[in-house]
Amino acid sequence: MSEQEYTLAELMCVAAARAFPVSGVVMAGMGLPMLTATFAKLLQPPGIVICTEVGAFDWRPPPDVSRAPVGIHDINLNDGSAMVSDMVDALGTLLMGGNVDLGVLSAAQVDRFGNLNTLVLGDYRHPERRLGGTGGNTEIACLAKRVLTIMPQERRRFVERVDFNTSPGYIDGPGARLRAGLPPQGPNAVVSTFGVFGFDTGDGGDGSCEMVLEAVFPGMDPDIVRLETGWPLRVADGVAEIEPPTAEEIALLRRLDPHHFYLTPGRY
Amino acid sequence: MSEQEYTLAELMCVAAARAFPVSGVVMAGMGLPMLTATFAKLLQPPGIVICTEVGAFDWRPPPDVSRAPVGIHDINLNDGSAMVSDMVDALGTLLMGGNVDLGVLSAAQVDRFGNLNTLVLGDYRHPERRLGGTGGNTEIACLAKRVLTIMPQERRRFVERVDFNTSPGYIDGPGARLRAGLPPQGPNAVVSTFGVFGFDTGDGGDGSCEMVLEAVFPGMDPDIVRLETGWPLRVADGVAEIEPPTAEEIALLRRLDPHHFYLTPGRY
Amino acid sequence: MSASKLMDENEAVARFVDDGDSVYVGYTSAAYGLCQAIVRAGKRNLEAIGGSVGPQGTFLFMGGCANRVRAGYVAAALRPGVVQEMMADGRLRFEDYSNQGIALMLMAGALGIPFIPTRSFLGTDYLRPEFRDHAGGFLRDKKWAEMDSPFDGEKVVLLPALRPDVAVLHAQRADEDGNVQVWGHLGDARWAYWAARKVIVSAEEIVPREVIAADPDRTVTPGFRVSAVVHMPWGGHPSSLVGYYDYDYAYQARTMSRMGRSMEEWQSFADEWIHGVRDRAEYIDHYRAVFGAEALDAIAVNAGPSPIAPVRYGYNATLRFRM
Amino acid sequence: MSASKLMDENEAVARFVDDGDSVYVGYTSAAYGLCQAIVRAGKRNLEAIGGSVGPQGTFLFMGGCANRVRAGYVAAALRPGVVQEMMADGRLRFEDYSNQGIALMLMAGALGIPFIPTRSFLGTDYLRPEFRDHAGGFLRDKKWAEMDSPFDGEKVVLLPALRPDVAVLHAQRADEDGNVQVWGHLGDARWAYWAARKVIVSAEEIVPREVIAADPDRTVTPGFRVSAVVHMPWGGHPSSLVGYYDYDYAYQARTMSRMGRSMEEWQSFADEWIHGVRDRAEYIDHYRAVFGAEALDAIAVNAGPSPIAPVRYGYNATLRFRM
Repeated sequence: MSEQEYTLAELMCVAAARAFPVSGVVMAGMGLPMLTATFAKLLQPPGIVICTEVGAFDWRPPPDVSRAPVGIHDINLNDGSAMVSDMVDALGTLLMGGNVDLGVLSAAQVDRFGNLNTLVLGDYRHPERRLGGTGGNTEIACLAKRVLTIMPQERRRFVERVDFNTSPGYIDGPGARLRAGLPPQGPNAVVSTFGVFGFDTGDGGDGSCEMVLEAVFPGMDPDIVRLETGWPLRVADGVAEIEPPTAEEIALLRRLDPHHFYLTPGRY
Repeated sequence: MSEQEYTLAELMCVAAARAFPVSGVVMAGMGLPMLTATFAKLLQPPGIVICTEVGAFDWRPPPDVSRAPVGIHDINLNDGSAMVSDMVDALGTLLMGGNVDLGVLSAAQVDRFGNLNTLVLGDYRHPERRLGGTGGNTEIACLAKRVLTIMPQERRRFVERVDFNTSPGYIDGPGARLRAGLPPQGPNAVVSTFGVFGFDTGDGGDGSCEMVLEAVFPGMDPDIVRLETGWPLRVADGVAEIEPPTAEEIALLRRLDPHHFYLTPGRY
Repeated sequence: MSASKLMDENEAVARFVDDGDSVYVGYTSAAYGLCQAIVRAGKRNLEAIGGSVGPQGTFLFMGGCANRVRAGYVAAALRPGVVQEMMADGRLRFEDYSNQGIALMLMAGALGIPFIPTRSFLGTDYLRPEFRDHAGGFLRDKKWAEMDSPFDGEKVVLLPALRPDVAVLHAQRADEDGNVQVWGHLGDARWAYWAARKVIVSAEEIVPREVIAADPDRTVTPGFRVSAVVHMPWGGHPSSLVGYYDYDYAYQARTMSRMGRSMEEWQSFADEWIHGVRDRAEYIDHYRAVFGAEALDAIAVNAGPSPIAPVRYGYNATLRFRM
Repeated sequence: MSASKLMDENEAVARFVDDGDSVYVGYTSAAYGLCQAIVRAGKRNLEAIGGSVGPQGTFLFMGGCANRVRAGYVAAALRPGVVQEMMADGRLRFEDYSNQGIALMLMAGALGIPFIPTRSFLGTDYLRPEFRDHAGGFLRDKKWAEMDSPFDGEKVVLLPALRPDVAVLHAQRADEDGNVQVWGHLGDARWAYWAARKVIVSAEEIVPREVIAADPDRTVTPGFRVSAVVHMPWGGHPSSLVGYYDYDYAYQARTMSRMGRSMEEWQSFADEWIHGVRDRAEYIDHYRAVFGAEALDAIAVNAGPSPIAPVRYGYNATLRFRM
């Protein structure tokens, strides 16, 4: 497909879905993460198990599903789930119990070490702007085995250090999660409006833990990505270019968002 | 009814049921307590709410109920319950949350201050005899607002101090429950094979907290009760004599125990 | 049992919501009709509680009823507007937790234990003391504590138990004793039912106890813990209720999207949809008058499963004990 | 999703019960057929766990499979016999808790938190240090701890989280992915399903996923946490299963009442009812051969309610977002 035929939001979903593991328990937050999880589940081999923090377990969208869930409270999540229960079962038992393989999140800010901010811009005590809040973002970042973050990229969103770390990535570098009492995490990824980032965790977890640009969207120049990143961004050797979405992928995505709730052109 | 027409176990059930409050949440242990609770619920105004530690809430025995539950796991407790759930809801949320007005228990030993022992006879580390264990007896004694204990009386069972305090009554006297971190309790009662006992908690909870014989079964001499009590038993002034069971009470009790599971003649 | 707990929403709020109460409002069992009754009754000095506090909580903030919020997510604060201003200038005090945090705190409250440990929040800025004791807060050193497990040395955050004075919840069905049945994903409402000292439930349907008792696994709280039951069809509108109706996004976009921007916009909304009606029945009448008699059909359920295999709660009534 | 988890009980035990494992056996979802398969397989050095450990646990003690027990009630110790002797002479080590204690400990294990507070046990002799560190025990300072709440100074007992290596449970129905549905009072099994690292379920019926997904509130654990599913009619016999069969007291009185008195009595029982059959199907065949083809009718359910009002998990598939 040529660039004109899909939006940036669609491209982000496709790139993020391709970054999904082939199998495992996925817990996705509201917005593009939930849409992406639904999309990935319909595209991929059946090993992805979708669960929500509100209490749906192993949701399998019916083949003719009329929409991806609008948020995590959508009552259509009861149709196709093997179990429905409550938030303690989901965020307590499932997540805290160590059963979530991938968390899919969004945030207002991300930093060099993959920490997220969902709460406030500026100083918490005298903020420039208050946000809705973290919801389940904090615990998914704390306790999921790996995290994929989907968010638009701007210099004020990709910052050296988040204004308020609601959702720990690698905190301030190697070993910090263990020192804080958290389980290790990763490999993680960020999908922005420009491309896909990984983290230098090394093979044995002994890397620098900082974000690295691994692939860019079609036609995107890594130097532009650097410009919209608030720290000296590392770019992987031989940075790849993402394959454009296929017509089938875009058709499926649009079917899942019939009212352009997520994919409004120009939203990103 | 004359004495020959009912057994001691039947008399205990009747006396215990009469000691029930008119309304409130009741949690009864297995054995005579569960039978008594069922019996009381069918006899009395409808304010008694029966719940079990296994997870039945507001069980109302159908008018034609074929048997009282044989133990607290009896699956007939699902017929007539407004809710069924699990043990954390029952012993955690309901009981620990402060919602149980009366616990009905049994035990191998009781002492002067109403403490119970359900675990072991003799020293715990080198016991004369090991018992089945406390089940939910401990938490009901710790956390129910009042406790009614039904158990046969012998000198080796009514002891100055229980061999192992599994289930606190007033521990070692006034103020001891609060010092231990427990909510206050009472008024409590014990129904034995000889009569009915209360505790001297005083009007404002400032009594001696010791067990007092308040009423005896028909024809029973308080001196006999003293003989089968392992400490100098206080007897209330003007100790009453329990009214014999009515023919209707005995008929209902026997209908609830059609196989003499609890009420085997000679068992007590 | 006791006398029927059935009453209308205005009586339920008058009797069981007191000025100063902390009120669980939540998200998934959103009791829009009850929250609107609270605004109509002019209750004051309330605290709104929920893992997430949905737009029905916005009514309480904008309506001057609630001046405190304890939540992981506040829909009213999502976009710039009056609630953000209230949080900045101290008119609305707040304590930020998370969905899991509030859910666990409600569970601890229900369990009657003073706190519950979590491994969430570790490594975050929530634990920085200067943020715990922020000027807009109201919990200070009652907000959380940290400790190492005495069993394995593992770090945990202790969250204090939370027992709302009252919970307002919307449900599929209840009986007049207050036994409530809910199905579908429950969010943190499952523990709010048990944690709150007073529980007010609005339900789409009032059914005989026999319906409840024939499927007791669906009951989420026994009636003796419930203070009031309100028969209220469409009581969750414009939120959704599994098996009854879906989100009314169109209504939200048309009537509610601007209500948080200014007090004037709020007053306009409230005059029409809260103060302009006596109860939820009139609200629905008004809805039909404005949008057409058939407009609610657009959100009625038209897909989704129902049980296709029976269950039975059977036992043997003629059981013998010996062969 | 993955390949079917259906297998027979002997394969399930061979693959998922390892010597040395701690095994939740419990009381209300008593998996008699699975426990008998464990005895047949000759597993060793197991620990039996449950708020109460029912007579199926007795099989594990008498059969030489389990040499540790962590429970609030041990049916095998109720009357004098071999198990009381084993507890006295150290062959069976034990840690005494209570029903609530074990239930909360399983919940803490499921929640992934290292401990949970309770107000039970306060004022009891369980908390005396000389009883905590008793010679027959195996937990010592990992058994419990005491502390004052940092929020209100209230005393609590901290109980350590409990994650059994494996849980064996009997259920009404499951699908081949391991999604399990149970109804009726659940005891501590509700949290054992979530706490155990491996879960083996025997079920009266294996149903298609569609049956499960049409009533997802009845599911007690999602299939991805389940290791093996065994189709096993009468798998809970001689215990009861809501909706299927009641306690077989007559069988228990006739065959099991003496099995704990001596190893000879045990061997006689085990030779006939455990080692003498290959699986639960043969056990039931043998039952019928001994007691008559119709004998099981005496415990079949013949009373009790079924749901009398429908529920629906519906939503709106044609929902519009703007008017």
